[in-house]
Amino acid sequence: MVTAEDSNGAKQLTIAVEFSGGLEMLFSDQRRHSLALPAVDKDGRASNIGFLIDHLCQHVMRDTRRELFVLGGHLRPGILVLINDADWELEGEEEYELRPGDNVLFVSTLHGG
Amino acid sequence: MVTAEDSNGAKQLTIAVEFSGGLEMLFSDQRRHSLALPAVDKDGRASNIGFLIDHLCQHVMRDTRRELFVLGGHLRPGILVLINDADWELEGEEEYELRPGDNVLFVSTLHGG
Amino acid sequence: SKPWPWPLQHHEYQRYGRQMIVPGFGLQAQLRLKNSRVLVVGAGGLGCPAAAYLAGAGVGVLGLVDADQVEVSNLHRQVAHSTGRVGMSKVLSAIAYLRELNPTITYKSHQEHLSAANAEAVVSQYDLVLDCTDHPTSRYLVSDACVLLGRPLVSASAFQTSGQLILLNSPPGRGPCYRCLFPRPPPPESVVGCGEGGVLGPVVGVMGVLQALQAIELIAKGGLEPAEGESEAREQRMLIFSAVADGPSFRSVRMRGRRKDCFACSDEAGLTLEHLETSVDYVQFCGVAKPVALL
Amino acid sequence: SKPWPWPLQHHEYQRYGRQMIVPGFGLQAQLRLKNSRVLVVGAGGLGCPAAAYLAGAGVGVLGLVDADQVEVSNLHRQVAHSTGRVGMSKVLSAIAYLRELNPTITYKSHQEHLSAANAEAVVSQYDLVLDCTDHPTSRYLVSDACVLLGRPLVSASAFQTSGQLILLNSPPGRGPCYRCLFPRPPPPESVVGCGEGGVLGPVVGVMGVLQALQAIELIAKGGLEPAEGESEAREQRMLIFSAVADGPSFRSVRMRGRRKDCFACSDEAGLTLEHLETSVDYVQFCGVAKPVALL
Ligand SMILES: [Zn+2]
Ligand SMILES: [Zn+2]
Repeated sequence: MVTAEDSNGAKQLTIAVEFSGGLEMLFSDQRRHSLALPAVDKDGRASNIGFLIDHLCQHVMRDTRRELFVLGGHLRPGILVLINDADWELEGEEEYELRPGDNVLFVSTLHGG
Repeated sequence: MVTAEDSNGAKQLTIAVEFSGGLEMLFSDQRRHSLALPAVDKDGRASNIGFLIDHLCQHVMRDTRRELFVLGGHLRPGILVLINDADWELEGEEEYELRPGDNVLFVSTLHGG
Repeated sequence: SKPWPWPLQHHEYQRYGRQMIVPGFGLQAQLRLKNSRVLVVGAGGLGCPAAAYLAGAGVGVLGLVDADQVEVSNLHRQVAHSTGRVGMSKVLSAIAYLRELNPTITYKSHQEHLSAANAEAVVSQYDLVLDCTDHPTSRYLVSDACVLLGRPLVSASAFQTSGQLILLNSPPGRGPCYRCLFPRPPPPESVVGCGEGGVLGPVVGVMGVLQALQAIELIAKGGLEPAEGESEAREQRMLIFSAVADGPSFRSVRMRGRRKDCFACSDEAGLTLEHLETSVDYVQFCGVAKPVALL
Repeated sequence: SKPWPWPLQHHEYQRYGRQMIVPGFGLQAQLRLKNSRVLVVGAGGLGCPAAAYLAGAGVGVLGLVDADQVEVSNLHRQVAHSTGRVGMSKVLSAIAYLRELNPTITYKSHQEHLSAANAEAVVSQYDLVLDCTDHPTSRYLVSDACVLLGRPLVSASAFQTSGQLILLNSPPGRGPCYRCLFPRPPPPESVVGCGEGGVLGPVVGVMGVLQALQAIELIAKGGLEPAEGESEAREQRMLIFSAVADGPSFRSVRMRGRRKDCFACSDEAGLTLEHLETSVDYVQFCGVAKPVALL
């Protein structure tokens, strides 16, 4: 549970982000990332999941195939988001405000059999 | 994480105790028990796992086959104790001092195949 | 001679004795299994182990649906088939294996793809369905058919080193359906099956065995019998599996319940059996991928 | 004609292609599997599914040890056997099934109980061992033999609705052995096998498939090759499985490492191959139960 400040003195929060079901290949084949995020966005609102998705696209994803993660400004269909092991639909989806120590898991739904 | 007092004003601590691998049948077929224990034993020492094992035998076990749980004053061979998902041998075994909210899992080692 | 006075035949006590003595199982669970009719949709990497353990446990009727033939490239994971049966219908190949394991139950073969046209005719013959298919189009179709016919659905999937398992529409009309969880299909470019993306045999194997376990437990505890009163759907959980470098990793996550405006299962749902048969185009709903499929 | 220029035969690319394309697997992992010799001790509820997925994945040599014959009461869970093979040696019955699944690898049958007298001769023919047995005496014996011969051991067990899985002696001489975790055997009165206490088929099935997965992953990542330098034992974890009423439950727990005074694997250990063969009485060590076995 970490809240810290970055070099400019802005408040940060540290969360764990995990990828599974094949999504890890968009993020340098790394399943687990520890991320320090600004605690508030540029408009001064608490950072939420929408902000995190944006941050992942801009600062973490190396793969150029962004459309496999976001489509039309939102997460693409077929990706589950689990906030501390609960479906994000139980937690407010993109509006959920991140707390230090949160675990956010992005899982591609699988169809193989 | 609960610390409370019983009706005599003695400090109590509440922990979760689980049984698995067949041991649950010694404890009314109930896998998960929430237990309120005295925070210190009768000699004023912090309650430890040894105390818990004693307490389970005296107050929780209904089955008369005590020898399937303790032998010669100690836990019988073939039972694993996991304190917050770690082998009790990593935590001090019987001497581990219980903290509120601890999870203690007793698992019978299995041999079937 | 006197009539046999016991509810199971002698050979059944012999065959199923080792599961009947498991605490909480017993004769009643065995009779429920015997009276159950279970449909396995897909006789591939999930369907093979799932069907093996369902047949072993003694369900009354076990049906398999699949239009494909056995290929050599299936055999690292599709363990009910055999090298000698390459080219044979997967359904018949699997049933050949299952009959050797347990010749005392009834098998039904459906050598066709489950489709909007035949879904009602096939699914209505069974009490419980396992989705062991490998494409979103069939996953939506199987779910819709189960919703419309009131059948619980044990759904699993696997890909590369990952797997997922969830119990849907259970009890029927109470638990969420596949569309409640995934109202919009994934873009076709993001859909890759085990044939193109690969899968480790025991990864899909574990998920198939867990499907059989979930089905057996649901049947054993009376989950197919009409519920008394308004039984609540249990907390909805999905099991997520990853075979990571340092060993197997399982995670049970909490999922949402039914969606009030679900196209398939909500009170205002537009979906009917007639509609399903005549006008739902699952291929169009899920789209068709451009040539290069990537994830 | 030119010599075949590829490291695997054409039919091997066909058969194993779907696992070779899994990211992180590839040709090197397939060649490692092909060069590996794996021993499955016990052709029962764990050994059947474990052997199926090992054979499917293409290990080079697959050995099975078991002295028992197939019985009808095995068939709800021992899915490599068949009703027509009741009475046949379990090892031969399982190999009959495995050969149909994958006739391109080498099978070795050992129709005998693993014993102190034959353990060295049998285990030394393999690189990796799976303990799929059903009694503490054999679990201590298999572990001791693996320690003395430097073989990693994938150990699993199941009973009623529970299962356990752990990787032992890996890398050899670094990870803990069975005696490190359980220096004293359970009192014989507390030991009940699946025959007497029962087990659900898919419960033991899941554990057997996970054993195959653990073995395949260890081989694929080069875990059988001599480690460079003093490679540390990874964090030791045991997977604990329960089939509880509301679905499958897995828990991964942290275990202790090697025991400094372990009778088998410590630097001062008294155990030698000669000692094992001539003077370790595993039955006496584990004791003999009084007639009523209870837990
Ligand atoms: Zn729905
Ligand atoms: Zn040791």
